[in-house]
Amino acid sequence: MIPILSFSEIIELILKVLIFPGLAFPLLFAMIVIWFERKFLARIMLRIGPLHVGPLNRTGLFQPIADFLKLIQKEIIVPDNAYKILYNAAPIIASIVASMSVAFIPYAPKPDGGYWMIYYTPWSLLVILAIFTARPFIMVGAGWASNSKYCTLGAIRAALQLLAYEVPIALSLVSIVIMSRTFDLAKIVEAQSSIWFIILQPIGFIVILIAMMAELSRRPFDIPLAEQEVVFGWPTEYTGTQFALVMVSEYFDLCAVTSLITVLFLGGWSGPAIPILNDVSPILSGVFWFLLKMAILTVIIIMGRGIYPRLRIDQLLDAGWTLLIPLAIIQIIITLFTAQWWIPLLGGV
Amino acid sequence: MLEKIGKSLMNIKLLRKIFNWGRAWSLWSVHLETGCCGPEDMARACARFDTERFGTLPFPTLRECDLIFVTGFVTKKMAKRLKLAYEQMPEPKYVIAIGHCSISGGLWWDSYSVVQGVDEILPVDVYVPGCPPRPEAWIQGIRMLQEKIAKEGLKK
Amino acid sequence: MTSMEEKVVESIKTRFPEDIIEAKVQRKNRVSISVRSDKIYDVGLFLRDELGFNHITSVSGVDYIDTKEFEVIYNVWAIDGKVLVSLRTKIPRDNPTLKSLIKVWEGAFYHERETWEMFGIKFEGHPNLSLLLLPEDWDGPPPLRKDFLLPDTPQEKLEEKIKRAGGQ
Amino acid sequence: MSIMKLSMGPQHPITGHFRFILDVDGDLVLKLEPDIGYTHRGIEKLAEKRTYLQNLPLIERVNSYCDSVGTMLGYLEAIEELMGLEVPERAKYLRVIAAELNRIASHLYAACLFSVATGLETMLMWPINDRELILDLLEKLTGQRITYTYPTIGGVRFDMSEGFKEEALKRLDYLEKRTEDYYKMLLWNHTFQIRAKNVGILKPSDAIRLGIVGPNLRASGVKADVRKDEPYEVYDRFDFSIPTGKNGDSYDRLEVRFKEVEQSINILRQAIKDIPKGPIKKWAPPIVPKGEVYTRVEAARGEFGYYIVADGTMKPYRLKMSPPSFRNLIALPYLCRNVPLADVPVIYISLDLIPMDVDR
Repeated sequence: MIPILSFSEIIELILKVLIFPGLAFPLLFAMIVIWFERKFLARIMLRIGPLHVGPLNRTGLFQPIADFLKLIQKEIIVPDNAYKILYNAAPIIASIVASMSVAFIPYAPKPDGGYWMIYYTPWSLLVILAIFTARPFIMVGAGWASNSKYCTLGAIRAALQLLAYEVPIALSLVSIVIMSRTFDLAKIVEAQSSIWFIILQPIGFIVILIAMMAELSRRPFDIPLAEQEVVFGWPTEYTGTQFALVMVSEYFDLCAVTSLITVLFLGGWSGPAIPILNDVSPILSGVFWFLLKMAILTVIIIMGRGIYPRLRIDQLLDAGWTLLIPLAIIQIIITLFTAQWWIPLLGGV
Repeated sequence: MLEKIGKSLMNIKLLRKIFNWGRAWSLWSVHLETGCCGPEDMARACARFDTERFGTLPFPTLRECDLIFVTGFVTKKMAKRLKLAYEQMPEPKYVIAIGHCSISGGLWWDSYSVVQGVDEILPVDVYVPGCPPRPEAWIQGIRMLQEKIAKEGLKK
Repeated sequence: MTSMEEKVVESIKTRFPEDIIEAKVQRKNRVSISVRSDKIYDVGLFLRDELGFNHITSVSGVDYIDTKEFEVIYNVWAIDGKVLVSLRTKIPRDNPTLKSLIKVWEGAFYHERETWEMFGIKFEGHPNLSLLLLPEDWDGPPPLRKDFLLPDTPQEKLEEKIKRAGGQ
Repeated sequence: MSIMKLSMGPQHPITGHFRFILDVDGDLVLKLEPDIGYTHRGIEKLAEKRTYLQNLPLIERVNSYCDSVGTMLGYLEAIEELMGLEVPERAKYLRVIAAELNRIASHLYAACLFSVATGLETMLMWPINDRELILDLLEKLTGQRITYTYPTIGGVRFDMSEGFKEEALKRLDYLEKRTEDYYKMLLWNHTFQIRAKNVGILKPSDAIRLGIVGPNLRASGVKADVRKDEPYEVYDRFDFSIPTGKNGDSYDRLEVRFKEVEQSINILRQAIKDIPKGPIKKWAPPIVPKGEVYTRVEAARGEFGYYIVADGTMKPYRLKMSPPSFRNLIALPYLCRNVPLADVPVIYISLDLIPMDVDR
């Protein structure tokens, strides 16, 4: 049965789906992050980065737009030996899947109860975990379907990498769930209204940050995309628009991951109310804090590319199984013993 | 069908200009070094000269590249690979010939294994002379190519 | 006290009195030994094992077209003795074969392959004599032979080039 | 078990002008077969057609890449030995200054390539930025950025300009300080260490057996440097040491290069201090007397050998080059057996092979 929505609810839904956190937000996020990444890394590397592109003089702010315009003009080449259906579908699926996880993340509480999110479900944490797990399969599928040696190698590496980060992520989520006693992301945020989980579970935060960087294939864990070894990994053969979709999907993923870590460890929207924003709508204030935390996490994740060399796949697997998993288990044990003191202090639930 | 729509859209002058702008300012270059100008290729992409300012970024895979720098002489053995790499790049694509050797054979005019000028195998858009040309000259070559692209498909 | 160079010349002369055509000290740190081509392997082994010439420096050929001979020169450096020996041998130009010395100096692998490619000198016992530097469809004579001539004028005149490109 | 033939290059982000044919099993490289010759121009043949003086720019382009002076010195040494020509003192010092500056530039280039191979792009940019400073100095001295044709038969072409000494000393001071940053950023970076240490170990006995030269040989612990063994130019007047490595792995090969940069700075300071006044060039006849000569010099990548047969005309009868990269090439297939695919770029770059140099 479809519930009948009032006019204001329809407006709200359109806003959510198309503007924030729906379609426009991840795209804008991707664009800004691409620009910021190039500029920021260039500054680390004693370069200037994009400079002359775009009307805003000497910022190069329009560089991603120029890249995007160029990519959609390019000829689309499908390799002769490729398994065409999967090859053509993979970028689309990747971007859809990547943007899907944003729908389950609460960005701010509404003043009249409920949360500013596209789809509310009490199992949102599990859903997002499931979505994240789908991504390596697309990578493997696309790499296999390209039927190119470098793509296949990249796909194999992506599959291997999955083994390194998936378990630590799941384990460190366990301690969050123990503490907050719910799978509902909104409830998890509310539990942190007095103390953020990053203070209670610093080890868990580090584990999940590292594991998520591996999931995103950011340096030092960009092993499936290692350009010096496997050219560009699984998307090597993609051209033009398809490649644009692949790239954008990566940044969608970055958006989802930073949102998730913000929700889990950094207290989501919690923060002192900003008077000017609060006057317009209390939602904006929450969103502001949320975005600020996301930005900080994004900078941390991007910085990896400037200061670390890439690890080898066996080193990553070693680190995953001998370092991250024990650390996550230690965090679980600590949480189990200390939860009785902390839980009464937590808000919500 | 889609192609037709695309072509008719491209006839609109404003759209054409916008798309040309996008192409001109995002020339990703292939990592294929053919001759001695290789280190200057690195110098122009790296810290001091940094062609990323103009949107020219060295890119690992040639499937997304638009620009191929023929860095110096092309041997007969390399010529086949160069042509193959050029053919693998998706349209639209551009070639800049760097250095005397790639323009006319240069110092190797009587060599048994050097192609006398890269224009025998690839259509060259911009020639940058020098042995090797300074990174500033590379940048000028890129700028000239950008001007050329900006005029593409537009009546004078 | 005899210097290292003289010691090398002396010992090689006493060890192979028959096969050494000439052995002399060229200057400080340089010794030149020319041997008969069928004994080069033994001399090489002796140089390596007894005199400590362990570091292969280069293998090169010279085409003496007037006397119809190739000269093959192994330049070997002794890291401890600090002497470079040029072990040279002459082989007929119409049947250029020589026993490969890669069993003596393993580093000569690519050098010998290059010499084969550039002069057509066959090294017996070399595992992989295939084209190294030349294009894979090379069908001319080995390029460093003196009878392989390079063009004296540019290979294509500029006017022809412009004409072919359709210009004026 | 299935073995995949993987062709790496020449269009590949790391291989430069080479092509490697790899036998890959999963992520493990069983065998590597280098396919070279993509930059073969036949310099040895062309040199027979040109006069000794015309050969200078030709020879330089064997490794105009980054070490042009070091490449040319061997050729000039050979000709001058045949002629019995004594080069003026000042020219010798200027040659040493140019060669050492070039060595620094070349080693910085090697360091930045190394960091690219491990994926650390920041350390690609930093050394190359400082390399520009050295290139500026060389430009001030010689008038070009990377192809100088600076030394010529009988001396050098230009004298150092005014203010060069002060500028050079200032930049060397800066570079010395800057090296500390490199150590922090690259050599002491834990992630870098686990990538580079114990990768591609070359034992001293193997290194000598295979004929490895230059920093690669010294990284294996063999103290061999032409500058000490048979000093050419004025290297016997300087006080410097030969850095050697312990394990002979990729990390040591890089570390030795960094230490050599320090030694080069050391030599440069002494050379700039001691340089005598006088002429910079001596007239040399165009005809070289009949004879044969083999000379060795220490170029940045290792020992560069020239074998010249002169027949008493203006052109060499035979000119054989034995460039360091060609001699180091054999280490690549030797080290790349049963290594992970990710180690292949590290080993390849750590050997600092320059395709121009290999192919000629």
